[in-house]
Amino acid sequence: MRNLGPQGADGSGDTPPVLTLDNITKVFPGVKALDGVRLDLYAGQVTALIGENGAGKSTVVKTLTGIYQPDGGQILLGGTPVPFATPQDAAKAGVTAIHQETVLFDELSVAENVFIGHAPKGRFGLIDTAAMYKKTGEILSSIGAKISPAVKLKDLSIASRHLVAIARALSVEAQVVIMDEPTAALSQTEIEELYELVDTLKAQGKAILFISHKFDEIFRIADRFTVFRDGQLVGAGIMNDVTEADLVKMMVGRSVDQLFPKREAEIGEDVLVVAGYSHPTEFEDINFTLRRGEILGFYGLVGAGRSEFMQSLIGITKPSKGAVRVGGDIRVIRSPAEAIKAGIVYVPEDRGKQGAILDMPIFQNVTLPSLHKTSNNGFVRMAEEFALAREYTERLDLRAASLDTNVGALSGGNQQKVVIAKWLATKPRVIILDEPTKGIDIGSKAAVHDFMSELAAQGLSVIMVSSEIPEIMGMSDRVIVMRDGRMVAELEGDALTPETLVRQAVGIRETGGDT
Amino acid sequence: MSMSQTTPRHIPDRLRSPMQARLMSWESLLLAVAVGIFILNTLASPYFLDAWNLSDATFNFTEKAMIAFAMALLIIAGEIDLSVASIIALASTAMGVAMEMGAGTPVLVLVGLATGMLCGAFNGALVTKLGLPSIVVTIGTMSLFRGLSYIILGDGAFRGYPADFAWFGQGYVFWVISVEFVIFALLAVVFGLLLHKTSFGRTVYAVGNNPTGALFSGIRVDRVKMILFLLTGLMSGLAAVCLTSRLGSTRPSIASGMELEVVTMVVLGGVNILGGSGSIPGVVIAAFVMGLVTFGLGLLNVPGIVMSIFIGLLLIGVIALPRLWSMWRKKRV
Amino acid sequence: MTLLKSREAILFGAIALLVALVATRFPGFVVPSNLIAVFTDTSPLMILAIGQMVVILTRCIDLSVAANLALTGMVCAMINVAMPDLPIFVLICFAMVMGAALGAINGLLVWKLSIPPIVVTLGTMTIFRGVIFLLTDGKWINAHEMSASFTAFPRASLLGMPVLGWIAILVAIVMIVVMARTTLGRAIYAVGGNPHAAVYTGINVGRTQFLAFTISGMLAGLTGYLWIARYSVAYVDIAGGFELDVVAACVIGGISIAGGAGTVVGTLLGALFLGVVKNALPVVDISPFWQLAISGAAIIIAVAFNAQSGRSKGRIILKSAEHAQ
Amino acid sequence: EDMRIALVVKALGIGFFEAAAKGAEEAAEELGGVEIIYTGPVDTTAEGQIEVINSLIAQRVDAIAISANDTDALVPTLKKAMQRGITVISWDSGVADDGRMAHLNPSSNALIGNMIVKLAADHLPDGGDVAVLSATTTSTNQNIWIDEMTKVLGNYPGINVVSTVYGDDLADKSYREATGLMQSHPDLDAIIAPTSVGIVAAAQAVADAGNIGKVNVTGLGLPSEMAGAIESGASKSFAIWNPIDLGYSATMLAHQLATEAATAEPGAEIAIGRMGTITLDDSNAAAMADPFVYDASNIADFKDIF
Ligand SMILES: Nc1ncnc2c1ncn2[C@@H]1O[C@H](COP(=O)(O)OP(=O)(O)OP(=O)(O)O)[C@@H](O)[C@H]1O
Ligand SMILES: Nc1ncnc2c1ncn2[C@@H]1O[C@H](COP(=O)(O)OP(=O)(O)OP(=O)(O)O)[C@@H](O)[C@H]1O
Ligand SMILES: [Mg+2]
Ligand SMILES: [Mg+2]
Repeated sequence: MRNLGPQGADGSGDTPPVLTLDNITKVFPGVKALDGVRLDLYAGQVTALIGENGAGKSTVVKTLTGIYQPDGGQILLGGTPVPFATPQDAAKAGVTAIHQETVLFDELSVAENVFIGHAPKGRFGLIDTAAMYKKTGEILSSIGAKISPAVKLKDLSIASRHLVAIARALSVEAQVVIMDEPTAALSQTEIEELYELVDTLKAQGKAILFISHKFDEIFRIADRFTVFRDGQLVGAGIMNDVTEADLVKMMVGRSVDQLFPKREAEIGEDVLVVAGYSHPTEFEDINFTLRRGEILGFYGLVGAGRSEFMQSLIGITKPSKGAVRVGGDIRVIRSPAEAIKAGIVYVPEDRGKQGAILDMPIFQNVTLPSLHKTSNNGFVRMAEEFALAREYTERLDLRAASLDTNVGALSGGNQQKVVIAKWLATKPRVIILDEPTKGIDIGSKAAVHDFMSELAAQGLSVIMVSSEIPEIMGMSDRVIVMRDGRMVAELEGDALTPETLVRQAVGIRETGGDT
Repeated sequence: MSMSQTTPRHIPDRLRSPMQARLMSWESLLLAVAVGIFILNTLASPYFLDAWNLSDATFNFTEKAMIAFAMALLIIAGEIDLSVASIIALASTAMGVAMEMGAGTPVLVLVGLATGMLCGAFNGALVTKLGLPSIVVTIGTMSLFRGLSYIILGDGAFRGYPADFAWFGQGYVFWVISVEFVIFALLAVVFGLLLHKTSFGRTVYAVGNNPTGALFSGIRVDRVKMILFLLTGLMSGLAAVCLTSRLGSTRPSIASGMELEVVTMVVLGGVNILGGSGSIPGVVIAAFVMGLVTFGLGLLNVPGIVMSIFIGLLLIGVIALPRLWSMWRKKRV
Repeated sequence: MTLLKSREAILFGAIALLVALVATRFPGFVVPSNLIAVFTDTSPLMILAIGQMVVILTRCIDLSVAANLALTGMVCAMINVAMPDLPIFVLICFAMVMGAALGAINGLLVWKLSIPPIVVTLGTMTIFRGVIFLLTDGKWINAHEMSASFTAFPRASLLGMPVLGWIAILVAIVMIVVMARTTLGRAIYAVGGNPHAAVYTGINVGRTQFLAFTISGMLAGLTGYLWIARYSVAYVDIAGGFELDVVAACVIGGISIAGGAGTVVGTLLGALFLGVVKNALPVVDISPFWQLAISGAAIIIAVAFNAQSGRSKGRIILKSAEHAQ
Repeated sequence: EDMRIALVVKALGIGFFEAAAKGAEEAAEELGGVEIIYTGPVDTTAEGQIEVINSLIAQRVDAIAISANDTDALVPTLKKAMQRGITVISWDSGVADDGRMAHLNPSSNALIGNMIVKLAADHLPDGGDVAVLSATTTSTNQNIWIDEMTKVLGNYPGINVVSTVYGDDLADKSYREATGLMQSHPDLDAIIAPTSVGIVAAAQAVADAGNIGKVNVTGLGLPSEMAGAIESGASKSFAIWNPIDLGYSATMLAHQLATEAATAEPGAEIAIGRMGTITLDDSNAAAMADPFVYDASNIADFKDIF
């Protein structure tokens, strides 16, 4: 592997970097998110930050914007160390960011969202609302967004929200602009507008940090790259010097097939049939059949509505139309309790909110959906609880100090294992895994994948929602692609290629679509 | 690379024994406070250590504590009911109406409990079916329930309850042990078991800690909340029976302001007002603490409002002191 | 936006309807002088409700407002007894500062020790009242002990309306500007709407809540003087239980108890609604015993209505659904 | 050891009761060897008084003299006190017969009922509309006086009671109710408020509405609190018995019964020091003295006393 080294300035060492992260370390309980990394940003250049999920990219962004304080190392602005104690310090120093999560305010208008914290002031130090609305309108039209500045944020779709977040970052007079996966939820035309915008910013001499998982995009706009793996710097340099294969190698550090230990499973009879599922605002007309022993992938951009559909399948929200057949019976599932009875369980994507009860101990989390099994006449039996919890957590090789530890104290990967253990303990027929490896380390990822295949081999039917193409490609027998709440393709065998997946997900037609 | 080939490690059940955990808990802090107050009272007044006096003192908290037990569960589950005192008023009024129509003691008790349950059901339905925040709903029903009582009773009063009805609030089971105290003690055990030993109790904690997570785990969150509102209503009905029996009469202003004392008792007992944690032993000790403080100061003829300063300081202090302490220690390190 | 506007319009309509209903039974209710009297009578509630709104917007609650009012009012009265010649203007400034200081105690406990607001204010509510008792030994201060200028100020008529009413209008205007046109106002909405995101935008959540409590305290202090002067009597129990009316006014006015949503105008209308009910019952021939039940029912109906109209139908993912908005 | 007599009032801090406490102290001094415990709840609730009584029972006081917030609700607790050997009397606002040994009315209820309407009628030679502003709906003595007043209304032709409202002994509510009365009865000539909180609030409301001279506020009030209203003319006159005398008499009565110098039984004649002798009626109740009328001519002499 070619390691270009931290200085990585070969060829352009003449201009010093505007901003440098020097030997930064950031530790979370159980995870070293950043381990002595270095990152340089240059005026008028786009630096791409690349790395797998959980590599530490967003942590860098939060450190740079004063949300996190590093545990070691320093940030240098124009050569001098600057402590970014608060987000305002960072903003004052001219650093602005589009965060990966949309951090906006539902009840406020678009313009208020864009200018919160730095609204233009008029007489008496009061906010100049007229100027605020006007400027917002200008910024929005400069990125080609057709959104009224006066509309409340809660009435916007996820894509529109992303555009508002971009507008917000641009509303600040900044010399450093950070974009954390800005295109993840945008349509092709919006992405093109964004590229043009990046070019304009470059021309204005701003230093840009661009985080993305899409290689075509990186090669299209980046001048430099920095690669992280598991919180460490593994390479940095100039885009022209590398190929896609080099970057992948740096990112993953091992050959990809080890990560996806898909075993051959015998595909059996139909277990779950979904027909005509619809919802007024979230999804429309979903139809598919899931068979025994099968892993069915659901691919789409973030915000495509996959999670919403899965949640209505287990009775969290009510579909307006449609029916399910489980194991031969047509059922109406009105609540997760009924879904569990029907043998359908869901491992949600939002672990902290939906998956685990963070302030409760591991064993109580595991037994929560199966309390009736470990209790007698309504009284819980602790010994049986511990036994059940031990059986499943040890099978998943959970790392924890004791079963009495609160789930909140575990690392992300181990939390995910607790959640999966909880659902396996109910002995389901169908298990739905929504972004099962989101934000978990590479080792746990492999374990989760391995376990998934084993489940399928044992005759369980698996639905896996994922936004990662390698995971989808490596694990699924069949893939359904969703876009804007609709099912747009069902791919299998030779038709299942990364290119088709992306095309279907962003909505480009087979021929001549990519402008 | 694949991890599942390695032999799984053993995970111990617990690191600290349950005994150890208990020693470090809020309950022991509160118990120490209670013992301290007991000693201070003994020193301050020669009348304190007297069986009959202590027995009388229990009336300062028994009715409130009955409601506090149910309220503790409700608050642990992330909801609150501020209408409990008004439920007492309405239930007592309903009993009065039944009495006027010639009902005997068993029917009166049933009417009181049933009215309480109905009120609880009304609160619960508004919260779970319409998805309204319970604090707002119960501020509304607080006026509504007592208002209904005013409409029925106006400036009148119900008096002349049957003689045997007096047993609940004025009777003694054995020597100085009053009927109310026995009911209180039984309920403490029942609620303790319900919260700490049953699967229902477990779901209460889950709902309070993370309602979304609980819902996704197949818990019928709304049903749990509904049951808790019913239970709180029922306990308010029971408190109405005891209080009406103790006063021997009903006025619409009965038990006014009691809701805040009940909430104070629950919070002082270590129940997190934001839901998710708390225990029944804690509430039991808090009931004694409040009873001892008010009775002890009463013996010194300290006005009630000065007592409430003590309670207010206790409420904030017991929560603030551990936090100040840990902040101070962090600064020193 | 349009939805919110219409919510306030509906509340306004409800008040108008109520007034009209009262007028059918008692025409004297709608003569301008009486409407002004009703408005003036509701002024303390409006001022307090605006303060409470600010606190609720930041996801907190202040149960100590009435106790703060009583304590500050009592201290004002005591100062007046001791120094009858102290100008009223100075006294008003003192009342606001003292109220703000009491509010700041709440705010500090919430900010620095992260004690839940409801616990903090439940505690300070009883403490403040207790302090009045300790200060006065429970004694009342009566009209004849207060100076003439002290009691005259809130009732002095200006353009046909007592000063008390004008103060409520002034407070409302100032707070409308603060909420809509200052950084603090935006921060208050942001903190309640999405505390997590507020941190990202560089807003100090705890500090904002502290300021909200201080504002609420300041308005409670101001109301303290006005109240004592208007009713010309001060004692421990003054405005007892009024905190619940204040919260109710906010709730009827559409302030979301979960924080982040609601307007000053809504709050004013909510207070006015309760004020009209309170003032109308004595003049129409409804038994006073109905008053409590009616205001309880009003709160429940208003909340249910607000929740129904504010409910989102879920995330908007389908393109057709976004355009349907 | 001293004899301890507890003077339990409706709520602490009310001027009327503070004055009564002064009278009690005066009696104690006169008797010698008597300690007065002046106590009461903070707000006027029966539950509050019960807690207070419980702690008095615990202290084994010798006598309790109470002005009750509720006729009936206190009975069980007071019965308990009597069972434990404590002398219980009520004064000012009574409790039901079996909750006390004797009751001392400040004056005869009939007299008071007559007095409050007479005060209004004296200034309305041609008759007119009057309204009553009472305390809470549950206040025993106010309800009795209003009843008595209704009985004698026939003696005052032309006086027309148009409404009875309740200010709950809260300043703001009483004020609002008084304002409401003036609006709904534009021809109102007088407001009768047989409560010291209500009368002050009503006078204030009349003054604020600019109705001085048109609406006369009268009823029962304290000179110290009503001095301003007399001065402004919002009230032409009002009445009250002397609360100092009342506290004095209650203490004397309690002392007589507790020392068994007298027994509480119908027809008993009991000496109460400087106030003379009272005679218990069929229900063991007695009246102290006639109410006294205050107006512009004499208010200055009393406003600093109570
Ligand atoms: N607040 C936190 N508390 C604990 N652990 C955290 C926290 N934030 C991040 N981590 C952990 O730090 C590591 C790096 O996370 P980070 O969000 O920076 O990854 P990323 O590279 O942005 O991934 P992705 O591509 O999924 O966005 C992960 O293991 C994550 O679980
Ligand atoms: N329409 C929407 N309104 C508000 N927030 C949204 C919306 N859609 C998505 N989000 C937010 O965007 C983030 C990512 O969305 P999420 O992954 O849940 O989308 P999804 O609809 O489940 O799509 P998918 O699962 O197909 O990626 C989350 O933080 C979510 O809260
Ligand atoms: Mg990230
Ligand atoms: Mg999703």
